[in-house]
Amino acid sequence: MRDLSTINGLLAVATGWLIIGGLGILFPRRFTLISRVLFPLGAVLGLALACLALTGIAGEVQTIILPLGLPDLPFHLRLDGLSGFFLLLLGAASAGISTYAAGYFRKGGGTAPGLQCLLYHVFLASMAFVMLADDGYAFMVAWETMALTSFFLVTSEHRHAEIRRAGYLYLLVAHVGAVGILLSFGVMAGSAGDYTFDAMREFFHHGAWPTIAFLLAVFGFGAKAGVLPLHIWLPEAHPAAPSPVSAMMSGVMLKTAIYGLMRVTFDLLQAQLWWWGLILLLFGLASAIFGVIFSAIQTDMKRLLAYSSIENIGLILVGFGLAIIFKSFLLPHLAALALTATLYHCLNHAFFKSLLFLCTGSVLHATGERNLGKLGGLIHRMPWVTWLALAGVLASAGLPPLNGFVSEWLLLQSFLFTSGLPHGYLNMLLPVVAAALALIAALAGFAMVKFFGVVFLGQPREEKLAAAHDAGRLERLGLLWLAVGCVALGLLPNLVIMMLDPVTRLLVHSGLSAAASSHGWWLLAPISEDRASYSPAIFFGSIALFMPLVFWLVRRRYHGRMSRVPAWDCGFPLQTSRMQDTAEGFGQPIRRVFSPFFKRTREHPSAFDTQPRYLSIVEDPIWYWLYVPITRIVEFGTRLIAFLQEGRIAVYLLYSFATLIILLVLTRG
Amino acid sequence: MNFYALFAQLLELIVALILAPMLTGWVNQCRAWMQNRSAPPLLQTYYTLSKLFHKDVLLAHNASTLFRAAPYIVFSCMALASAIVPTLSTELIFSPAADAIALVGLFALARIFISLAGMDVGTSFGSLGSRREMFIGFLAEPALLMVFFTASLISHSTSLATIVETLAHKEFAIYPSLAFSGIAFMMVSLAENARVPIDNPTTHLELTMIHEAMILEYSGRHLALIEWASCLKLFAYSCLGIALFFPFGVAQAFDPIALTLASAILVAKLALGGFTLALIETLSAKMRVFRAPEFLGTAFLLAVLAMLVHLLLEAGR
Amino acid sequence: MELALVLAVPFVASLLLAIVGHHHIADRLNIVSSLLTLLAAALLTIRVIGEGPMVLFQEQFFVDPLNVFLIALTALVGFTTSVFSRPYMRVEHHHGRLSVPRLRLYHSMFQMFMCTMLVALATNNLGILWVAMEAATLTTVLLVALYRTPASLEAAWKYFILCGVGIAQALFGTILIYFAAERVLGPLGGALLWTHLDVVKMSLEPTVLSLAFVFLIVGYGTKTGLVPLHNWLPDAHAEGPTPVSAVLSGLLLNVALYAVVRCKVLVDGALESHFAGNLMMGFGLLTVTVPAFYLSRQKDIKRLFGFSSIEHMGLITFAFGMGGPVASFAGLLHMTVHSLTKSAIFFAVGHASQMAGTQIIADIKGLLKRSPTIGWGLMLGSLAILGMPPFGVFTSEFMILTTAIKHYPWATPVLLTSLGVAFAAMFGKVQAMAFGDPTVQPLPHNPALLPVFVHLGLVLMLGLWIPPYLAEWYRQAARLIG
Amino acid sequence: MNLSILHAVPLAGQVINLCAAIMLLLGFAMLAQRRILTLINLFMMQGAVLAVSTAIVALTTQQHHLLWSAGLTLILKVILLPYILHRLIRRLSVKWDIETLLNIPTTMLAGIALVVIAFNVAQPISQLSGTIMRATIGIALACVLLAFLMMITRSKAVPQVIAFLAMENGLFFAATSATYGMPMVVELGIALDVLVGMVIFGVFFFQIREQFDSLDIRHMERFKER
Repeated sequence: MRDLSTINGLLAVATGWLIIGGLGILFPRRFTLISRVLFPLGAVLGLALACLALTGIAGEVQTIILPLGLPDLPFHLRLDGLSGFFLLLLGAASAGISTYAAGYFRKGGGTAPGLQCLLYHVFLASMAFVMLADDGYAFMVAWETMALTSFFLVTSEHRHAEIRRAGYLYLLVAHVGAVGILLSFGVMAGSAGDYTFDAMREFFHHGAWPTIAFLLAVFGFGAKAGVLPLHIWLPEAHPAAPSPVSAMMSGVMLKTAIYGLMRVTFDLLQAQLWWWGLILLLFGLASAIFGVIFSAIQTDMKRLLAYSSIENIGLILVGFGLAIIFKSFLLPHLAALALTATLYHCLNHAFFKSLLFLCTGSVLHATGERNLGKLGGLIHRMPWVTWLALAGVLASAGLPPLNGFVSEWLLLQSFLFTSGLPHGYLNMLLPVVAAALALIAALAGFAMVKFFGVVFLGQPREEKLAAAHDAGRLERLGLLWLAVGCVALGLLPNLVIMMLDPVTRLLVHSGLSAAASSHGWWLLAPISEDRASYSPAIFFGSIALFMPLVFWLVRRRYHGRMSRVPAWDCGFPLQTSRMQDTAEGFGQPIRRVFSPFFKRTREHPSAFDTQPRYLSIVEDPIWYWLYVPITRIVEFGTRLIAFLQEGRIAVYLLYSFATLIILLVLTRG
Repeated sequence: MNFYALFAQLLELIVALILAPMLTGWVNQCRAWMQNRSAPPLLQTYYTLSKLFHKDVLLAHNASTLFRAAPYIVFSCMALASAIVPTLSTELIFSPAADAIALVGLFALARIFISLAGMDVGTSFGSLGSRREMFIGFLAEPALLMVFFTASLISHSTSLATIVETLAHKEFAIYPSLAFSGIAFMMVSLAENARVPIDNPTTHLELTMIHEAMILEYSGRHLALIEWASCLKLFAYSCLGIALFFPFGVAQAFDPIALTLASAILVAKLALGGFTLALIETLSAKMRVFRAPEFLGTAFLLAVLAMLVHLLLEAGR
Repeated sequence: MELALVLAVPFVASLLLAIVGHHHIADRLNIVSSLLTLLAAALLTIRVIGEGPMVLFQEQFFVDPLNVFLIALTALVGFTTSVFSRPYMRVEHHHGRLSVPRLRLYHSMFQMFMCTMLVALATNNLGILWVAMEAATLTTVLLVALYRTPASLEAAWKYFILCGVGIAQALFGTILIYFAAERVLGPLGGALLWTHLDVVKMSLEPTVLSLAFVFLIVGYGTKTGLVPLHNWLPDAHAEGPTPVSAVLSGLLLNVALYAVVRCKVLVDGALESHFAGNLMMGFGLLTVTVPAFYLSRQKDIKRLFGFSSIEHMGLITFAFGMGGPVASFAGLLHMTVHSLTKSAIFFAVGHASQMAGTQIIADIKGLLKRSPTIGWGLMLGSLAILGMPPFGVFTSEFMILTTAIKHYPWATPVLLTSLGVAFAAMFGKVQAMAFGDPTVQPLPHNPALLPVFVHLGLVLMLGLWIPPYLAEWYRQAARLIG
Repeated sequence: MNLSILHAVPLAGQVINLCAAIMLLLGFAMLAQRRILTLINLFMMQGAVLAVSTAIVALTTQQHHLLWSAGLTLILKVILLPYILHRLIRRLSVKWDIETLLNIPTTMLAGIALVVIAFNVAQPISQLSGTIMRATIGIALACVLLAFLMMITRSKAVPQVIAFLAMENGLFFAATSATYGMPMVVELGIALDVLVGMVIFGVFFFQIREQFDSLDIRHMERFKER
């Protein structure tokens, strides 16, 4: 009798979410019940899920078969290290987000709170099932349920046309991606036609089939993750959704795509080719650069974060691709390093991006504004949100000693060991990629300074901002959980790496636990202390020591006198809030330096305009290069085919007649 | 050994804190000489700092806690940075705590806080300065990282101590890649330390200032800390340059004589470095802000080129 | 006995309604008789499951797992449609679009249509099958033309002519089968009885049967809506009363396809090649692809879903064309879920267009706001029909696609492209109707939304869990199809 | 058809072959005919030939239910339907079918091609035939296809319906002559359907005229995708 307690527990949590959702829809207008009981309960379940998953990562593989699904293909569920890790991510992030959501959803608004509750919890449960699924059908059902519920969550304010458009685009891309995934499963099941993952693992593929399966999976999961040419839905959908949902989508849902791709690449396909890794690497790099550049020029705070998500997914893919390259060149230890960086970054991104999205939610609630150009100075009104957001901003910008830095550090480390690869071009290429990563990290800092500075610092740009209020208690608790997560993940990297060890062992047959455990908890040295080491504890500790010391010394030696005066500003007397940099102004250097990336529409006033107007719209060129032509082609197809249905009965009869004659002649011949 | 490391570390930190303003003073002095001006005293920076520390702080009405905390954070970061860079010895307590990448991260942390502080009061110059600072930063940071990467590829390590040891104490070898990265490093340092041709630390001319625009609202002890942090930054960068490209003379093991010698050599190198900086500043003119990408892009390309050169020519070593 | 009830109840009800159809209880009578039919069908089903296939009434009728499943489905959808049509027709009457005599015609013809459907399903005689199909055409022509507007007349005329001509081809095919069978079975051997033909199908003349199948597939295929024989279908769906659209999509197309499948079994037996299957796959692929491109051009909501029905018929035809246990299972499942989903959609669409006072998509907005149940019914129904899990349509599409990947990989890109285009086109339109600020008005009578959600609930269940006895039943039927 | 086969066929068979030939001829005649009244008369003649041939088959093969069939055909297609059609024409006062969508010679050429195809298609079936005559099924098919062609080329409702009925004639001919007739139930059903269909057609004519002021089906091209 094998131990199935963990997976049963996980299943119970997922079912619990479904039940909570059901209760929500049973009492659609009972606001207090939903916000004070159901959502917090969901958060507790999330925590339970995280704890169970944590035990599941290192534990034995557990499988069960549910009596649901197709008659020949019941739902197979399986818990191993990989799914355990991503479930941990889901549980940990959702605990914070659900707590926040309990305080976030207000009366009124678009969709009834009960319905929100149902959709939200089904969304959570479907993500859990995605990670547990062990056959193609269960996976697809969970996957599409996830897409569907998140679509409805995105469109909960469906009265706005742009939100409808965003939802449409999102579901369409998700659906097209799902088709790719399904095809990939189909290729992997091959002639055996058995869609359990076990059968796919066993099935031997010939020739190009594994590559086709892999490429289809990249397409399918890439659409969900927002990889470069398929990213267009992401900056539309994330801003459209209510903030907890944006947080969930960006923090967790994008990771399900990474999970799926890892499952396919490392688990279901037996062998990997090195250039698969290169493909992922290049796509990831393109997404990261593109994402970060666009993130830096956005004027809508949620769009800014959405593009930043594209960037982070790109970074994750870069690490993933590197892991594939190392593994295919039989360098398992380096593969483990790259993969650890990747997984670590997944976890980090879940925390800091959820945190930031939730902060934008609070800002949105307090001010009703998403446009950066109408915010500012909120640090005085919303200190909690501001300081917690600062943690997220620093983590997102990849600054020590927070968590974002650790994973970027690991990633850069893994790039530094590429010179051992037996492939000339790769040797040359990979350091350049590392250089690009450095650029991306620096640009991310730029974008984050812009985000934080314009929203929270400076003077309020609108009158009404004076009425802004800080987040409520539950919201603060949710934010705090995520911020603490960012700090803890940053300060205790060795514990995280030890936790990731079973996962990398499962995927690339090597792990970093030996290196991580040999130096104690405070020093991170993945290869050896001589080669590279980083100790966030000392780092943070010394800054934390220096600061009060300096403060104390200055006070002690000199004085603490201070008086409030009007701002100096080089003596300029007529300061107004409109003289600060706007979001556009702050992004101007980026627009200028990276102008080939953008499609710009500009209108400059002439010298004689009595009412000068300035207009600058920056758009995604990929929309025009790729999607508009595709829609044109389809439109052309419909126009062509419409000629067939031309209304005349004689013509219709002629079709029947011709069909009959042709078939008769063919059959006879 | 631990005692030695602690001692060396403390010594290095104190030397940095004390010498940094003097380095700035030295640069200013040299520059004045070269420009045929009468030079300020070498210790002028100390006087300025002391005066600032004694003055009252005048805080804008809108300034927040972040604004007041930023000088301390920036100062701590720079102090830590100068403690990390192995100038006198490679046996330091902090050396395993942060490698080259973490050092870059540390600089970035300081930069972000100073930029945020610049935006905090909400004046036109403050946000202008922050924007430009971040702009210069995102161009300079990758170039700096690439410089480090070349060095780490040579020494198979990103740990600064190991890099310096490798470069200083192994048998003499000519690394052409280091020439490229040396130039790149110099360009990055000029940009990062708000020097001509990117910025001019002595000007308050509205349209051209970068660093000064950000700290326009600071006064009293806050300004003093920031100025001191700037000095520390210049000092740290200079030491970095010395450590990476002219590392000879760094003390390796516990040896008071070596340490003393190292200190002496360091002062000499710094003096030379400061003179060079003044020379460059005198010889070149300040660029328009949007020429900066070209300047720093060149630095970035040189750094990448250095890495490729290393991979091509020196791969066997 | 049960079968007699199944067939007699709608027939008698039809005659009765022809007499008392103007009375205000007519709509309830309609429901009651549909319910009785459903109950009888349920009894019949239970008996067939228990006792196996049976042959009745001098071998003219027979029931096996394949058709009893369709009989049960037909009776169910017939019942729910009658439930839906009560408030719908009351609103139509209220709006003055239908007079009392028209309502009488409607009720009577509705029951007659059900009767012809059930006869077509239950008969053992290919000739009677043809007669019943023709009778079904005639009744539905009257139903489509119910409003007597120019548009409805045009639609009905096209429907009549195209299906009449089509079905004439089917008769020729039937004659050819008879011609071939008579040589084996003799003039008195019941050469049109399917059970007899099934026994001797191996010795039927292959060339004749292959020609016969061409005629049959062109004939019954016209009624199924196979491209390029489909042109009547969108018009008829758009212009008839909505309950009629629901049964046309949900039942008539199925029954026509059932006829094709029955004939395919014979042809397969005789030919020992995949001729019939290939032909069906070809038609199926064409029928999946072409309507997908029409969808984006639609301005009329019912026409939109008419095209969607064509597409799904193509998919089912393709599935049966592939053959084999999984594909046939999937085809049957898809028939079920398509019937349930599409009729549910039409119920929702009916009320939606009544609320908006128009069938023009652009003028229907904000359903969710004004009437959440109708809005969600339409939304979820459309998502289900577009193959979103966890609804059952995805289940069958999954099985069809996986079989296609396994055996006919070249067909999968075509199928998937079409499904993708269809998704893009249809979902955009449905979303625009469900979401946004409302333009629609509340209805004067309470809509009957139970049918919508019962259907969608069943479809949802089939997506997550197919009850074992139902699965077994499908398997038996799939085995019959081969 | 070669002569030796003809000789082997008994008289009844020869008569049926003759009937078949006449059917085909009438089919062509209808295809070429512009006037509606003549069209109805031709249709009536075709019905009569069909009845005769059915009766002959019934007598020669001793299948008496075919006699019922023949009678039904006679009543329905020779008397009832032409009568209804005549009345309709008078009531609706449409006498001329001036335009065809395709000119007549072209239509004839197409018709000949169709006959070739029909014979070719029917050839394997004819070779199997154990009945008196072998060619009838091909001719029946040709009749069906010619009627089909006529439906396509006519732009008015009434000739279209006549063409439709002619197609039924061809089918009936195939059913009775080529296969000794279908079972009685089926034939009755078919006949009933034809009758009901005719009535509905009749109703439709009036409705269409009322709504469109014309029986020209080219008015009914509202539904299109262009």
